[in-house]
Amino acid sequence: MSTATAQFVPKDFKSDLKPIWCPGCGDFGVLTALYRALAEIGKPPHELAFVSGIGCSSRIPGYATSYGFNAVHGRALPISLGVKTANPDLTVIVASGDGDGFSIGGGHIPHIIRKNPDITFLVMDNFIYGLTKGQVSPTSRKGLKTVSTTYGSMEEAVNPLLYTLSYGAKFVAQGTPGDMKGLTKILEEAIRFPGFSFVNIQSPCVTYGEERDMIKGQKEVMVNLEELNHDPSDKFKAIEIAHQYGDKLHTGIFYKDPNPGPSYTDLLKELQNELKPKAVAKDKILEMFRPRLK
Amino acid sequence: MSTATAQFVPKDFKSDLKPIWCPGCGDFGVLTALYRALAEIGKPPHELAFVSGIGCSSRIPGYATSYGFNAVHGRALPISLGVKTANPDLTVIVASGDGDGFSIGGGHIPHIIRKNPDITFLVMDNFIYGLTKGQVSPTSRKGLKTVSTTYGSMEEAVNPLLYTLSYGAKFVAQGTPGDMKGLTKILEEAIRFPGFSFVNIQSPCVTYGEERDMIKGQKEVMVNLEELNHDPSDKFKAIEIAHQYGDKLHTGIFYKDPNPGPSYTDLLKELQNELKPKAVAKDKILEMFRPRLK
Amino acid sequence: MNKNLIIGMAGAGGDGVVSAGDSLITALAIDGYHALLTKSFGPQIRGGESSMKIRVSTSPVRSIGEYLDVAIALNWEDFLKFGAELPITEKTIVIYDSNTGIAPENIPVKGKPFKVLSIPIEEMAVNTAKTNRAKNTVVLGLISGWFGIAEDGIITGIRNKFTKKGPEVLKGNEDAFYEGVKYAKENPISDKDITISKPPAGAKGKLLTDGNDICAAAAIFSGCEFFGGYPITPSSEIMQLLNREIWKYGGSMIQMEDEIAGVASVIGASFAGKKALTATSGPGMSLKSEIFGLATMAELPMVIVNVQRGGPSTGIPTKSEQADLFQAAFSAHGDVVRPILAPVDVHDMFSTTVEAFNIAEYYQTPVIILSDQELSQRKEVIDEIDVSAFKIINRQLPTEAEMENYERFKFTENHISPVSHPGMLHGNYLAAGIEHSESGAPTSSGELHAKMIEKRTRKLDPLKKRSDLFSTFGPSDAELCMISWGTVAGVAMEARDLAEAEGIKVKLLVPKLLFPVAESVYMDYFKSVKKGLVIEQNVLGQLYHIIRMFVNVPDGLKSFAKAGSNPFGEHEILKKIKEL
Amino acid sequence: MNKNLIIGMAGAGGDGVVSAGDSLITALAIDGYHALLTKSFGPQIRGGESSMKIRVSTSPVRSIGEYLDVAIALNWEDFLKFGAELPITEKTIVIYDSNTGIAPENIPVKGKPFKVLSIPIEEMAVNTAKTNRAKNTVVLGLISGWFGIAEDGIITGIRNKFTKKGPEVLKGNEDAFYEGVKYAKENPISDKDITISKPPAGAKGKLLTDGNDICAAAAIFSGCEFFGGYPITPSSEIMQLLNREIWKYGGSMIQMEDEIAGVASVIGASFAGKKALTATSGPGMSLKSEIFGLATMAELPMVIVNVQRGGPSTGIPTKSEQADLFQAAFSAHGDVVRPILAPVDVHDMFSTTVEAFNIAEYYQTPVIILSDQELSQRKEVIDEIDVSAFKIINRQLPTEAEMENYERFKFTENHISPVSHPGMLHGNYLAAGIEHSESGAPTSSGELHAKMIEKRTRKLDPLKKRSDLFSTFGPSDAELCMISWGTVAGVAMEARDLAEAEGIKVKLLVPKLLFPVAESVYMDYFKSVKKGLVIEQNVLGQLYHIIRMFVNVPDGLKSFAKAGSNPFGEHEILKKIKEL
Ligand SMILES: Cc1ncc(C[n+]2csc(CCOP(=O)(O)OP(=O)(O)O)c2C)c(N)n1
Ligand SMILES: Cc1ncc(C[n+]2csc(CCOP(=O)(O)OP(=O)(O)O)c2C)c(N)n1
Ligand code: SF4
Ligand code: SF4
Ligand SMILES: [Mg+2]
Ligand SMILES: [Mg+2]
Repeated sequence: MSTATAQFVPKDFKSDLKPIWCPGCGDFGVLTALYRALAEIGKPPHELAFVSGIGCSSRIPGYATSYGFNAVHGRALPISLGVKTANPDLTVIVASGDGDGFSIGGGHIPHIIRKNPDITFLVMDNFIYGLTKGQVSPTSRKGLKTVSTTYGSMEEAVNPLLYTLSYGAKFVAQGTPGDMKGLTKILEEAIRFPGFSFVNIQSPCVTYGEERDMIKGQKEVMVNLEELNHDPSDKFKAIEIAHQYGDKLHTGIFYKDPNPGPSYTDLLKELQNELKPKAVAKDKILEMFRPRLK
Repeated sequence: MSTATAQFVPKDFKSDLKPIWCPGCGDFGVLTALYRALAEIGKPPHELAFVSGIGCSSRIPGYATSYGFNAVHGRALPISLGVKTANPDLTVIVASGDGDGFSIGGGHIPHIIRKNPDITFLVMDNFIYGLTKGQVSPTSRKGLKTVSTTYGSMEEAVNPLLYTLSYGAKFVAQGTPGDMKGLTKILEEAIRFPGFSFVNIQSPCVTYGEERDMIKGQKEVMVNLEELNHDPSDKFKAIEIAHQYGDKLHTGIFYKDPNPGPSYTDLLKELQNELKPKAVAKDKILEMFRPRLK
Repeated sequence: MNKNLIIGMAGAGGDGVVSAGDSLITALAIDGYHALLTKSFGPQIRGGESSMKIRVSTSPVRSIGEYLDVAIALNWEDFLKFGAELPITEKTIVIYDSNTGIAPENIPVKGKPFKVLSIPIEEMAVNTAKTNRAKNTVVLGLISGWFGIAEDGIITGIRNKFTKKGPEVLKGNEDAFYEGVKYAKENPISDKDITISKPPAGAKGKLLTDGNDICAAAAIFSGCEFFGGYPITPSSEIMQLLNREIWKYGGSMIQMEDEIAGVASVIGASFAGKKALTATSGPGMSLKSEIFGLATMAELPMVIVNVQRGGPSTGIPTKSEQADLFQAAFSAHGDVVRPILAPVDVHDMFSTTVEAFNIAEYYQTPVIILSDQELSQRKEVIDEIDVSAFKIINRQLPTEAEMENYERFKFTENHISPVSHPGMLHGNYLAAGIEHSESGAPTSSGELHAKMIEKRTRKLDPLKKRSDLFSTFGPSDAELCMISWGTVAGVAMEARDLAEAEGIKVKLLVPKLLFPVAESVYMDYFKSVKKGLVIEQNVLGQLYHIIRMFVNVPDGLKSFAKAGSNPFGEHEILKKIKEL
Repeated sequence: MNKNLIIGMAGAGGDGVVSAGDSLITALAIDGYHALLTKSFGPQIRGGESSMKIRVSTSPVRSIGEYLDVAIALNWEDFLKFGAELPITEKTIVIYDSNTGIAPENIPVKGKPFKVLSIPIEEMAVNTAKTNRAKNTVVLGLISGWFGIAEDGIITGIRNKFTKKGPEVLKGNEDAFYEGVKYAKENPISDKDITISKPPAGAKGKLLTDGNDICAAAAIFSGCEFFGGYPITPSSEIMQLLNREIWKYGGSMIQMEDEIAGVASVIGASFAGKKALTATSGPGMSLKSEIFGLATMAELPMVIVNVQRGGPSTGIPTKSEQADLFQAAFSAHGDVVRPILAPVDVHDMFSTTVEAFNIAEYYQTPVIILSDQELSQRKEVIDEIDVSAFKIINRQLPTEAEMENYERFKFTENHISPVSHPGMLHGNYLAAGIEHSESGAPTSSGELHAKMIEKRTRKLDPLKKRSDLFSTFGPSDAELCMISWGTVAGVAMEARDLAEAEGIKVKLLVPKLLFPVAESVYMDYFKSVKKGLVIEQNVLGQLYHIIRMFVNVPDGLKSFAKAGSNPFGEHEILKKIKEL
C-alpha cells in the first residue's frame, strides 16, 4: 500500500453527498476544517478509514471521500479498533457526538485509551441530542430544560476533557468551528499524533442548543491555550484547566505526551514478528492436537 | 415501612446458602466484614436490597438474608438505580468485580455517579476474571500473562479510584480483607453516606491471582490513610494518592464530601411533591388530549 | 355530499405544511368529525421538505386512505419527493401555487387528474399578511371555503396562535385565511360534489392524540410508576410525555445512558415492586434483549414498547415497518415465551397498553407492545374512552400464611408464584438470572431446570384461550380470509369493506395477541377457509410464518408481505384478494 | 471381547478424577482407539466434586453413551451428585473405595448392579505413593489391568508428569499404578468378558482435541486473521487458543471490554478486509445482536460461534443445551436472514468452521455456528483430517473495470456485489447500517428499501439447495424418521443403529445447515415419511417449529424435546421411536 505523500487540496476529501444538517449547524465548520487538515496531511482518501456512530455529527463520514463506516449508535470506537488492528497502515478517524460518544459509547473510552492505538477520536460536543430532536445529553448542564427534562436536568454533566486525561490519554485537545484556523491545526496535530488522540469540538446545535453555546456565546468564554502560555506537556496543569469545562471554552492542546512511545498496533506488530517463526504451515495446523503424554 | 433501628448481630445477615468460593478466597472476608457492618447499621434485612452482576464476587447477595438480585453481567448499577428510585426508603448495596464493574459495566459508572443516588457500590477487585477461570481483567497490570494474554497483556490497567474521583464521586474508599477491622468500618461509613459511595476492595483471588496480590503480598504495600494523616475532605490529595493504585495499597477513605447535599432520590422526591398538586385524577388522564385550539 | 375526504399537501421547510395539518385536524376534532393526520419529512432535522395527509370523515377512520381527493403542491419539486405517499388519480383535484410558473396542463404528474387549479397562493399571502409564511393560512382558507368545514375552529386557532405576536400579524393572518375562503367561494368547484356531510349531532366530545402520547397516558392509568429509557426515533415521545406527567403520580422517569441501562433500571424498579415501562425502537430492542431474558427467568413484570421503524440495523428511522415481530418473539437466548401485543390504531393503543400491564403483572412476565412509526406519530381524532370499563391488575403478593417459609418460585397449580418485594417483611429472596430452586437457590440440576422452564412457559398457556384479544370482521363462514395486524389491519378493514361492497365474501382476523400463538383461535377461524392472505408490512412474512409454526394453515393461505416505507392501500389489497 | 466400554468416575476436589480421564484418553489415542471423554464439575471454581465419563471403542464413537459399564466412586456423596450423568444399570460393574466403610450390599444405588467391588484404593495409594492424592493413579492401574488397555501409554504419561517432581514422587506414582494393575490381575473379573478388542492395525495417527480448540484451529486454517471477544463459559477456550496462535499467522486477537465491543471490533476488521471471528455463549449473543443486524445491512462477512449453555439468562453456564436456535435465526430487528450451521461432533467442527467462513465470505453475511457446551469441552479422539480436501473461499473483490465508478452495493444477478476495503484505490465507499442505494448513499425510499432487502435475502437462496450440508442415515424409503442436530444427533445415530438391529426401519436426517431452511431437502426427505421425531435438547422444540414455518411436515412428525442439563440416551430415543 502506498503511503507516499501526494498533493491534495481540501475538496479532494469532499464527497458528492450534500450535508443534511440544519443551516448554521456547527458541524459544517468542523467538516471544512477536517477537509483542510486532511489535505495538509496528504494521505490519499483510500488509505483513510472514517468511522462513526449515529447522530447528526456521525453523518460526517458520508461527506468525505475516504472509506467511511457510519455504523450503529455508540460503537464507533471498538469498530475503529478492529479496523486499525486489521490494517495498521490505515489512518483511522472516529467522528462522534456527545451522546454517541459519552453516553451509550462512554464505556468504550477508557478501554481504547489504555490500549492506545493510533486512532483519532473527534467528538462534536453540542451539549444536546440533535438527531433525536433535543433531549438532554451527558454534557448538558445541570438544570437544563429539554423535551426529556421538562423540569430541568437533575444530574451533573460529564467532563470529557477531565475523563480522558484521567484515563491516561496521551493527546487531548479542544476546538470549535468558531476558530476555524485553530481547529484545523488541532485536527492536523491530532491525526498526526502517533497514538490515541482525542479532540472535543464544541460544535453548536443551532436548532436545539442553548444560546450561550452558539458561536457568538462561545466567543465570550473562549480562551486560547497558547495565549495562556499553557505547556501541553504539563499534564497536571491540563487537568486543572480541564476542570473549567462547561464554564470556559479553552481551545488548543491540553495535553500531548512528549514521549508517546509505541502505539498498540506497534506492539501487536512486534509480537507478530516475534512469533511468526513459530508458525507451523496452515495445512499442518492440526498437528497441535497430536496426542502427547504429559 | 419501618426503619426503626433494631438490634442485630452479624449472623442475622447470613443466609443458608453455603459459599462456593475456593478455600481462602478473599471474598469470604469481605462477606464477614459486610455482615458486621450491616449489624452495626441495624437496618432490618428486608429493607435492604443487594444487587449484583455475575462473577465470583457477584455471588455475595445470595449469602445475605436481605433481598438480593443476582442479575446479569455488568448491569448491577443501572438495576440498583431502578430499585432505589422505585423505593428510596431501601438501603441499596451493589456488589461487583473488577470485570463486572469496570469492564462490561464500566460505562455505567460515570452516569450513576453524576446522578448521585444513595447507593453503595462495592467492587471486589482481584485483578483477574475469577469465575471464568483466569482471563486478564481491566485492573490487571500491563504485562500480566494469563490464559487470554499468553504473551503478556499489552494495555495499561484502569484506575478505579482515580476514575471515580474524576467522575465526581462524593465518597471513595479502599479496603481489603487483610484488614478486617478497617474494612468493616469503611463499609459501615460507605453505607451510611447519604449519596453514592464507592469502595474498592482488594480481595485476593487465591486461584488465579498473582502472588503479590495475596493477603501476604498486600501487607508489604499496605498504607493506612489515617496513619498517613490523610484528610478525607481533601479531594486533590485524594486524587494524588489514587495515582499510586496498583503499586501501593492505600486503605481507608480517600474522599468524603463534607457537604454531600441532596441525593438524586431526594431531588426526585422534591419534584414529585412539587408536582403532585397538578395531577389530574387517573380516570381523567385522557383529558389532556381534549383538542384545544392554539 | 361526501362522507370522506382525503387531502394531501407538500411544501418546503418553513411553508408550515405540517402546522396547517395540525390546525385543521384540531378544528375538525372540535367540530366532531373523525379524522386522521399523517406527516412526513425529508431526512433533514430542520428546513427540509415536509408533507401532510389528512382524512376527514363522519364515521370512524381506520386508515389514512390510499388516493388523494385533493392534492396541494406549494411547489412541485418537494411534492414529488413524497411519491407513493401522496398518490394522485383521475379523481383527484390538484391545487398548486401559480408562482411555480407551470401551466396546469404541464404539471409533472402522471395521468390526468380530475381537475388542476393554479392558484396564486403566495400572492394572496403576501397581499394580506405581507409574508409568504402565511401561504399555509391561505390554503386553510381555501379548504375551509371549498369543503365547508371547520371555519370557526380554524379562525379561533389562528387568533389563539397569533394574538401574542401583535395586532398587525394577527390581522394579516386573519385576512390571509379569509382571502382563501373568499377565493374558494368565488371560484366554486362546480363540476363535482365536494362538500362533506356534517358530523352527526352529538358527535362532539372527541379526543385528539397520537399513538405515543396515548400509550404514555395509558401507562400512567395502568399504575405505571417508573420509566427508564433512552431516546430513539420514533419512540421518544412516550418517554417525553412521561417526563412531563409521571412525577405528579409519585412516579419517576429516567433517561439513562443507553438502552441496556434503561431496561436494567426498569427491571430494578419492577424487582422493587413497581409497575415499570420502557419504550424504544428496533436497535434498542436488540440491545435490551439480554435483560428481557433475565425478566423471564426472574419472573419480573415489565412492559416494553417497540415502535417499529424500517430495519434492519439503523434502517429507515422515520418510516414505518412491521419487521420486528420475529425479534419480539425470539430474541433472548434460551427457551423463552414472551407475550406480544399489537394495537391497530391510536384508540386501540390505550386498551393494548392497559392489557400489557395487566398481563405483565398477572403472569410476572415481560410483555412487548409492537407499535409502529405510523401509529406512533399519526394524529387521530378518537371517540372518548370509558376508562371505568378497564380493570387494573396488580401482581399477586404473598399472603401472610405464604410468607411463613416463603418460597418465591413455588410450584403452584397455575404456575404463578406470589411475589414479594424489598421492604416486605419475611418476603426476602434472591432474584436471579441463574437457574434456581423454588426458594431461589442457584442450581444446575437438570430436573429442576426442566420443571422451572415448564413453569415459566406453561403459566402463559391461558393467554392462548384469550379470543377476546382477536377481532373478526365479516361472515364467519367465508372461504376467503385475511389476517392482518397493527396499522396495516386498518387498511385491511377498508379493503374488506370494499370487497363486501363488490359482493366478495371475505372475512378478516385481527390479532392483538401475536404471541404466544393462540392455536385454537386460528384453527376455528380457518375451519371455513380455503384461501387467504396474511397481510403485513415486512418482507419475510413474519406473522404468516409464526402462525405456521403452531397451526396447520389451509394450503391456500399465502403471505402478502411488503417492505416498510411502502404503505399498503385498500385497493391494492382488494386486487390481491381478487387474484386469489 | 467388547468393542465398546463406558467408564464413569466421580470424586471430591483434589481426587484428580478429571486428570485421570485426561491421562487415560491420551494413552488410548496413542494406542489408536477411538474414545470420547466428558467432564463435569460442581458449581465451585475449585475444590468441588468432579466426574468424568469415558467411552472407548475400536470404531468411531458418536456419543458418550448412556449406561456405565464401569462406575467408579471414590466417595458416594460426590458420585451421587452427578445423578443422570453417571447411570448405573444391572449390567454395570461398580467399583468404590473401601475407605467409605460401606458394605457392597449397602451402597446407595438403586437396583442391583452386575457386580459391586469394594477396593482399598486409598490404602493402596498411601502404601505406595505415601499420599491419597495418588488414588487416581491406582484407579488407572486397575482399569489398565482389568481391561487390558493403555498400560504403556499411561506409565509413560506418569513418568512425563512426575519426573520433574523428583525421583521419590515419581517412584511413588509408578508404584501406585502398578499396585492397581497388580490388584486387577490378582482379582480378575471372571464372570464377565470385560476385555476390549485391540484397535485395528494401522489405526494409529489419531488426534485428540475438543470442540473449542479445533474450532479455533479451523479458523486459522480458514484464513481468519482477527478475533475480538469477551470471556464467557463455555466458549472462552476458542479465544484462548487464538491468543496463543493467531499472532504467528500475522493475525491478532483482542479481549475487548464486553461482547458488544468484541463483535464491533470484528465488524471493523471485516470492513478492513480481514476474515474475522467472535465466539461467545447465550448472554453474549443477546448483546451482540444489534451488530449482527449491522453486518447483514452493511453486507460484511463475519463468523460467530455460540457455544450454547443452559438458558435463559445466566441459566446453567456449565451444562449443555440447544435452546439458542430461535435466537440465532431471529434475534436482530428487521427482515434478516442469517445462515446458521451446527456441527455434530468435534471432528465435524472442523469442516463446519471452514464452511462458515466460506459462506460468510462468499455471501458477505454473518454466519452463526451453534456449538454446545458438551461439544465444546468434550475430548474426542478423531481420525486425521485431510485438510487438502477443503477449499478456502475469499470475498469477491472488485475487478479493475468494476472499480471505475465503483458501486459497493450494485444489484447483480446473484445479488452479490464485489466488495472493496480501505486501502484499495478507487474502492472508497460508505458502509452503513442506514438503508442505502447501490452506491451506498443513505436513502428513505421505499422502493430502494424493498429492492435492497430482496438483494440481501435472495442472495442466500442458493444455500437452500446445499443438500451436501445434510447427512442422512438409513433407508431412504423408511416411513419412520428422525431429525436431530448438534451433539444430540450423535445419540440419534446410535439410537438408529439400535433400532436397525431390532429390525425397525427408520431413517435419520442431520442438518448441518439449520437456517435458512432448505425446503426441498426436507420435502424430499418427508416423501416416504408417515411418522417421526425431531429430537433436540430444548423445551420449545425449536428446530421442529422452524421447519414447520417453511415446510408442510407430515402429520405424524412430532417434537421430542428436552431441557438442557438432561442428556439424551440412545435407549431413551429408541423407546420413543417404538412408541410412535
Ligand atoms: C441503539 C440506538 N439507540 C438510540 C438511537 C437514537 N439516536 C440516534 S442519534 C442519538 C443521539 C444523538 O446525539 P449526539 O450523539 O450528541 O449527536 P448529535 O445529533 O447531537 O450530533 C440517539 C439517541 C439509535 N439510533 N440507536
Ligand atoms: C454477558 C456476559 N458476558 C460474559 C459472562 C461471563 N462472565 C461471568 S463472570 C465474568 C467476569 C468475572 O470477573 P470479575 O467481575 O472480576 O469477578 P470475579 O469472578 O473475579 O470475582 C465473565 C466474563 C457472562 N456471564 N455474561
Ligand atoms: S439538529 Fe443541531 S446538531 Fe443536528 S443538524 Fe441541526 S443544528 Fe446540527
Ligand atoms: S476463582 Fe478466585 S475469586 Fe473466584 S472463588 Fe476462587 S479464589 Fe475467589
Ligand atoms: Mg450532541
Ligand atoms: Mg475479578
